[in-house]
Amino acid sequence: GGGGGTTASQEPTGASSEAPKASLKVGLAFDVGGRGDKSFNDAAYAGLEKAKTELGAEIKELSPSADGSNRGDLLRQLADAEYNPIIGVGFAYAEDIKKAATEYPDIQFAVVDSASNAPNVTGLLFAEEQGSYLAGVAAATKAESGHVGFVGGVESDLIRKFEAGFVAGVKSVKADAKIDIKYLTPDGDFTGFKAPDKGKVAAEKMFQDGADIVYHAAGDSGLGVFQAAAAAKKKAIGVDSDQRQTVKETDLQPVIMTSMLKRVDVGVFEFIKAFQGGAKGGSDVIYDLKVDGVGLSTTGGEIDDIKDKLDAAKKDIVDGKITVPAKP
Amino acid sequence: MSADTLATVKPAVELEGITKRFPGVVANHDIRITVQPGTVHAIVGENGAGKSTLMKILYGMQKPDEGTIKVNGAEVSFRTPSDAIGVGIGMVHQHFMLADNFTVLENIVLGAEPRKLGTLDRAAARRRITELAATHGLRVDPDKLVEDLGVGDRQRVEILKVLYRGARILILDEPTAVLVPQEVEELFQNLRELKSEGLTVIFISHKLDEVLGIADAITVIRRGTTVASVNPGEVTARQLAELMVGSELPTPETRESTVTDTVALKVSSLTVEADGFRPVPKGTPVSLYADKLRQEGKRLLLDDVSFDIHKGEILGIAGVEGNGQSELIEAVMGIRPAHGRVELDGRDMTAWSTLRRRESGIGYIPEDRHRQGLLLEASLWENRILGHQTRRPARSGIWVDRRASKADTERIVKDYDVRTPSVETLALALSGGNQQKLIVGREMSGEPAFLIAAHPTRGVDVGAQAAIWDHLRDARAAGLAVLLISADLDELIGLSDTIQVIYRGRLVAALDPSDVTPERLGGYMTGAIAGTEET
Amino acid sequence: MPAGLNRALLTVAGAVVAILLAIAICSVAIIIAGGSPLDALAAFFDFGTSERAQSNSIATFLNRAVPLFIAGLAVAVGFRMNLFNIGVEGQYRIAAICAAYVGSTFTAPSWIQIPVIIVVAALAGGLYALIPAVMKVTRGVNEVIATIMLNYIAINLSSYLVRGLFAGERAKTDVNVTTPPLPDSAMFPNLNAVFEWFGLLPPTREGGLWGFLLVAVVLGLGVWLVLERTRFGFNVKASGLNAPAALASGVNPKTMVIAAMVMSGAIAGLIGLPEILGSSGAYNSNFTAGLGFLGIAVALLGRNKPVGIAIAALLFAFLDRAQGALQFADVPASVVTIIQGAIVLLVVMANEVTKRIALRLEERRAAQQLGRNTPVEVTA
Amino acid sequence: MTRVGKYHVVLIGIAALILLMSLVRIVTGENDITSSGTFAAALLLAVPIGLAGLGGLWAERAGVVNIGLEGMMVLGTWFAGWAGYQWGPVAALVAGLLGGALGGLLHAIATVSFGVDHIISGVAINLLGPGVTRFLSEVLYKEGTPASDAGAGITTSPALASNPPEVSLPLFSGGPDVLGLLENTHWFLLSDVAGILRGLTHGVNVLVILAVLLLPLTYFVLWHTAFGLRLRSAGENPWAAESLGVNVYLIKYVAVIISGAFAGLGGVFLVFVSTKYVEGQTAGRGFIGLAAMIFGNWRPGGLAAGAALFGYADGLQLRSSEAVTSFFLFGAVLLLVYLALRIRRLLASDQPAELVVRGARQYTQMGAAVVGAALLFWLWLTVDKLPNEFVFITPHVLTLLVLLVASQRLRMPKADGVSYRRGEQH
Ligand SMILES: Nc1ncnc2c1ncn2[C@@H]1O[C@H](COP(=O)(O)OP(=O)(O)OP(=O)(O)O)[C@@H](O)[C@H]1O
Ligand SMILES: Nc1ncnc2c1ncn2[C@@H]1O[C@H](COP(=O)(O)OP(=O)(O)OP(=O)(O)O)[C@@H](O)[C@H]1O
Ligand SMILES: [Mg+2]
Ligand SMILES: [Mg+2]
Repeated sequence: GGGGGTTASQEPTGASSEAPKASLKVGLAFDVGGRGDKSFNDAAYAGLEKAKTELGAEIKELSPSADGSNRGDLLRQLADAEYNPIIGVGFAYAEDIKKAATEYPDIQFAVVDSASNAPNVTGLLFAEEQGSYLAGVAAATKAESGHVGFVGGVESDLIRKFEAGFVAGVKSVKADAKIDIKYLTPDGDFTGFKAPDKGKVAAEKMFQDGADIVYHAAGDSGLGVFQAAAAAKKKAIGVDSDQRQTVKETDLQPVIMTSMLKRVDVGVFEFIKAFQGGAKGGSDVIYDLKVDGVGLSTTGGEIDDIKDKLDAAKKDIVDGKITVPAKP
Repeated sequence: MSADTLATVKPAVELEGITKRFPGVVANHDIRITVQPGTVHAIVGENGAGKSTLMKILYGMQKPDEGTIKVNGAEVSFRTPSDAIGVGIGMVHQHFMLADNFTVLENIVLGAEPRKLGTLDRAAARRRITELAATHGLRVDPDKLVEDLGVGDRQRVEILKVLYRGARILILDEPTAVLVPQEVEELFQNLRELKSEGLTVIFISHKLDEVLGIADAITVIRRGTTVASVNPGEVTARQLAELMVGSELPTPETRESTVTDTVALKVSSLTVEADGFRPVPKGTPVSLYADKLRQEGKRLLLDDVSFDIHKGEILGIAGVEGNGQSELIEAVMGIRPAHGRVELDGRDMTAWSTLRRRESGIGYIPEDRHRQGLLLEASLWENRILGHQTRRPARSGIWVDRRASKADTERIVKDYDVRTPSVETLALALSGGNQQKLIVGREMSGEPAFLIAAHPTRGVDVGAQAAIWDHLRDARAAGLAVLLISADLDELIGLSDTIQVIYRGRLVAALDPSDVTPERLGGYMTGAIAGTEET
Repeated sequence: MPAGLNRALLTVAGAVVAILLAIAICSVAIIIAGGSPLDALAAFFDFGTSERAQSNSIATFLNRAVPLFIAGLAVAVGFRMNLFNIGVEGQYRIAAICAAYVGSTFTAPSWIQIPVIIVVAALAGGLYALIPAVMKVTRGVNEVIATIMLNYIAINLSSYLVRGLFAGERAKTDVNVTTPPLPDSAMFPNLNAVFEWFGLLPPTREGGLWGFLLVAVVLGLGVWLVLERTRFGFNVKASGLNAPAALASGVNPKTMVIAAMVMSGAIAGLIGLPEILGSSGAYNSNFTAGLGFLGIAVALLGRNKPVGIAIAALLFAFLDRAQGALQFADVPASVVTIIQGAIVLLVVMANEVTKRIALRLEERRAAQQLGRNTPVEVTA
Repeated sequence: MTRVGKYHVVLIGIAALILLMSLVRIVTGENDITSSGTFAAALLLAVPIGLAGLGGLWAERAGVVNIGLEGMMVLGTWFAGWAGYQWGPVAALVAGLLGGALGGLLHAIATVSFGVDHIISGVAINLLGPGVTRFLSEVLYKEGTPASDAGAGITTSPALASNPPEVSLPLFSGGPDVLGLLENTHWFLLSDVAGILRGLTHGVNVLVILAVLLLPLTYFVLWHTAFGLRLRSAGENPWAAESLGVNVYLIKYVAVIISGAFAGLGGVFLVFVSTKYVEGQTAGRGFIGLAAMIFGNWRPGGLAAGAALFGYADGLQLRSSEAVTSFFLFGAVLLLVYLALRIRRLLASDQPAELVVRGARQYTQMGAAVVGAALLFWLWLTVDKLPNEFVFITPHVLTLLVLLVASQRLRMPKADGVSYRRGEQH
């Protein structure tokens, strides 16, 4: 695996053999948008809920205010209410977790998408670039024109990771492929994740110019990308969850060739489970291809025919033959 | 529109025991007035006597607290002006009620629009207005924007508004305050015509001569209540004034000259273009430049205006409103950029800011006190500071000297008889006359070298008028130079040492006030008499 | 003066009724949502059970009020002159990033370092506000449009800067962008001692009670002095009440527009500092946005006067603090926003109503004092 | 007479602009400058802004400042999403309209009946809109609700039950698509005009047609009916209107409610495009709409121009970052045209030498124009890709530049923002 942390031990092993323990109180603070975003936050919640049913945890989840100014306070309120462990969802929690961790040294924290920065903090990192690499391989292989696109919601470093992996994946198949890249808003203006209309305009242009497949990492704006693909009778690649399943519009489902999965639910659940097993923080757990923390969805079976190629690429990455860049 | 048969027997309007209280003031108390149909009925009274309030009640704009109103013998109760309009009452307000950005036509038809297929039928409206204008001798261009009109035209639009709605009872609240004698005469001609058609007119004015000239009956209101009903044939203006205030009618006349040889203010070739200020090319004399502009067909608001005012002299500027007076005083104050040169006590102040001009001793009584003279929502002592921000007693260093300002405001309140509960009262709570006295007091403080007095007594009652005139005269005797602009020709003739007439932005005549009549002056002002007459 | 006292009492009564009404409206909403209004009410006053939690909650509450108060002041300065500075949002962002960066480039004793950072922030905010001001006085561009556009430009500019020119070091895996960290001497000492005076446990939250609170208080006093007691303040007031009269009195409207806008921008520049100098120590991805817009509400609720703004800021902060507590009580946290909106609207409505009631009362008094035929003048 | 003249000037201006765009397109090779895709995107992005602006226009023409457009728009999006997933687009339209109108009603109650400062009320509505909708989502869309099963989350509604119809101009932009063929030839001018026309007519949402029609309709109602005259009089001089028996309160209520409804309609449009409500999808468009209205001098035509400018620039930057750099060339050419006009005026003057206005100011202005043109030209030659942050702000910078260049003679309704009370004149 890439990076210097330990790698998650193994796949979740189904129902836990341990008896539910009432003493496990897990607190979780969402990123802006909060629970019910059908995406990142909900994935984290799925992991939490699994911990509730499978590990018998008592859970509490809080959403920050619209401007996110109270992230740190949510963590403290959870800590004061004696929740342990506490999980912050999203890289924006990095600093706040660090501070809370020093204030509450007896509590274990985890932060999604950011590295550990204190002895009692576990960083839950995802190798989005690796998953995106596979998406790139799939796109380049499937695109007959040798022309693909990427739509990013907000030009933050996190989303640029997706871009970097995707570009590398495409180039690995077709070095001369044409890749259109467009972001919707600058870093700091998060409306780019909530602008299906802009996503549609950007993707439309790519399809008009001849792109066959467009990959998006644009939150709700991805909906516009799917619409553009449907209108152009072309394909798109979803992100985070298996969007062919989560998107309810039947006319849009068929255009979603595959989705780049980011198993935040797995990360959250595994962390809680490890905590229960007595694990301590201070290091990062990297959810990469090796542990299937990222990957491609296969619903619809559209990439079944190139499975070999994808598996080969995956193997190369897992084996360290290919190092996927995390920055464009 | 046949005349109401009842109107010939029943009084057109009967007001019985009308009482109206405002917070802090009882504006009307037990007012009784009977207006006979087909007459001009004048109502006179001091500022703040309650005339406008009474008329607003009659027009449904305000509800009386007590009392009854009968129109043509039937008791009525108005909720809104449309109820009053419904029974044939129309009102021309003391302050114009016109939307500046609308055309004359739009202003007239508003609320009573002719429609065709759901749209505004402008053609029909235009026809109707032209017809009305022709029959009543009220010249207007229906498609002009009201903001481009002079006051006389606006007054006509207001009257047309009322006639357009077929009103049989007209209320005119101080319609002549802004008109020149010719225009007043024209208006009166119109009123007489209306009267002969059987219309009833209720007429309010502070100009008692006018009242005596037009009215068939007069009601005097003092401090909110009716004190007398008189027959114009049986009283003189003086007696009327005494009824109003219990004091003698003052006169602005002063003949002994205090004019000195020293020039206080020297204005040369002041020129203002209508469409924005562009600097004169270097080295070109302003007169030459003005010629060029005139040849290019540019409209000049001020056209090469030059004059001197000596210490101890009052220079009166006569002119129909809208002929460049506003531009002249604003140019002298430095509020409006202009070509030409202005000197004060020999110092060229053309490039000075308004502030510097004020600091060097220019006082300014603006023509519209609400627009340029007061902060209505601020206290009296804060209003005292206005225009004196950088001078004692208002300032000390970067701070406002509140104590000294209040003390000095007390002085003004006392010296100028400003009727107010305290200097902390908001300016808007004062009646117009008292507001004006405060402004005059403020502008006279700090011993100005030169004073611009635009309509210093407009809308002010006779008592206050006399006091303001006295103050002006005293200051003049002490060497103050005054530029006086007034629509009240008696005031102009009585106070001025010299009169200049302004017409279309040019000074067209210089007259000696001692041998000019208001009528002749009016002739120059309206352009009826041309040419320059030196004295 | 009994009339004045009456009016003051009425105003307070009106505000109380308005707040009660806002609470009632939200209670209905909460009941509809299946929650319990009483639990919600308890949540607002639930500052935690342990002493430590309480201190932290108090600090959180006051820390939130500080930037809101400064934002309110910034907006109010413009409003006093009828200038609508919607651009506070952009001004404080630009100011924050410039100040954070400049502060990180050198190390000096605190008494030099901190003032320099504050001055840089004020300068940057003022300069950014100068743009719409100059556009207004030279080209007549409406400041509302200009500042709306400049807000977007500010977001982009700061995003560009924090990634490029002003970027700081960060871990390879860290996707947070940030300016270089400020030296310790730039961190504003906290006010935790205050808690000890009251015999409370000092807050343990990072940053504690932000010392910038003191700067805000001084700023409030300063703004009050400038607006209420100086010639400049008089000119601002005059221009706001009656622009033509101010012009005729010798006030230069162009200078005033520029001065008021720049002053507003300079104050706005300080909005981001409590957070940066109090705890974050850099401008980074977590920078709190949106305070400029909240500042408009705070300023208006506080009637553009420093004392009123302080009360409004405290009220907003008090409500905001409860976001977490409400969720513990299973009440949707969005009721906070609803209460805030409802309070703004209802308090000003109540204000208008009480003003009218006061007038009517005076009217009645006037009627009682009515002499025979003389109108009665009563002190207003 | 004069009206016809003005109309011609506008037409000539548009023609000149298209010519210039065509030139720049040929020189830079950036086909997106006039492509149908860009204009379709421009339309898509301009419509919600235009509708919000139209809402602002109705309120402000009646004398009520409406800074609460954003909040009303948010209400529009939520209600459209909520009704739309259950009963389809028509219900979405009606519900969005009503949602916005509800915001308008609140604003009217506060400002008209209670005499509250218009800005305060608007700001409160901007707080309430997102607050109330978030609350409703938390209640109605939470897990386990039927909506949630249909695909709702707290930040999104389920998708519309069916999509609103889209239409094209038969023959030209639909069917054989004559305009499309013409556009793809990339001929000078001809293709540009074809592209523009195709963009504006191909696959257009019915709501776009409705929105565009609302502009002339607004103009007609406000300037050519009795009701419009009364409405505008409430914004110019409500006391005059009152004194003529006009029910100013009623007029203001109607105007502000319509204002809210239009802002809500803008929200409906956003929902139609996204096929669902997405929290935060208005993204400040209410404010941009307000800006467009001021930009347009409180007139429907000007407002449309403002919204179109913004939509075009936004569409262009979304489609092609490279095309944005061609604005440098565009600016340089415009400056050259300006210079040519100035020089011609100087030379053609037949006045005596000493009367020709030739101040230092003139020369500095012309000098600045030369420098500016050279700088822009140099930028165009050297910069091939702007940082994205500078691409994103294209519409905002362009709006500011146009405002700076166009001489501003804004005239807002005289009694706009004034708190009016019956019988109390000030
Ligand atoms: N809307 C109002 N609210 C409070 N006080 C008012 C109001 N209108 C008039 N007043 C007061 O009522 C009194 C009578 O005012 P009114 O306007 O009727 O006087 P007037 O006779 O018309 O005076 P003028 O000659 O100056 O026009 C004044 O003291 C005035 O201040
Ligand atoms: N709502 C009000 N509250 C308090 N005072 C008022 C109000 N409306 C009018 N007034 C006062 O009533 C007086 C009479 O008002 P009016 O409308 O007749 O005009 P005015 O400006 O006073 O004219 P004039 O100078 O002839 O008195 C004014 O002095 C004004 O200050
Ligand atoms: Mg009066
Ligand atoms: Mg009057």
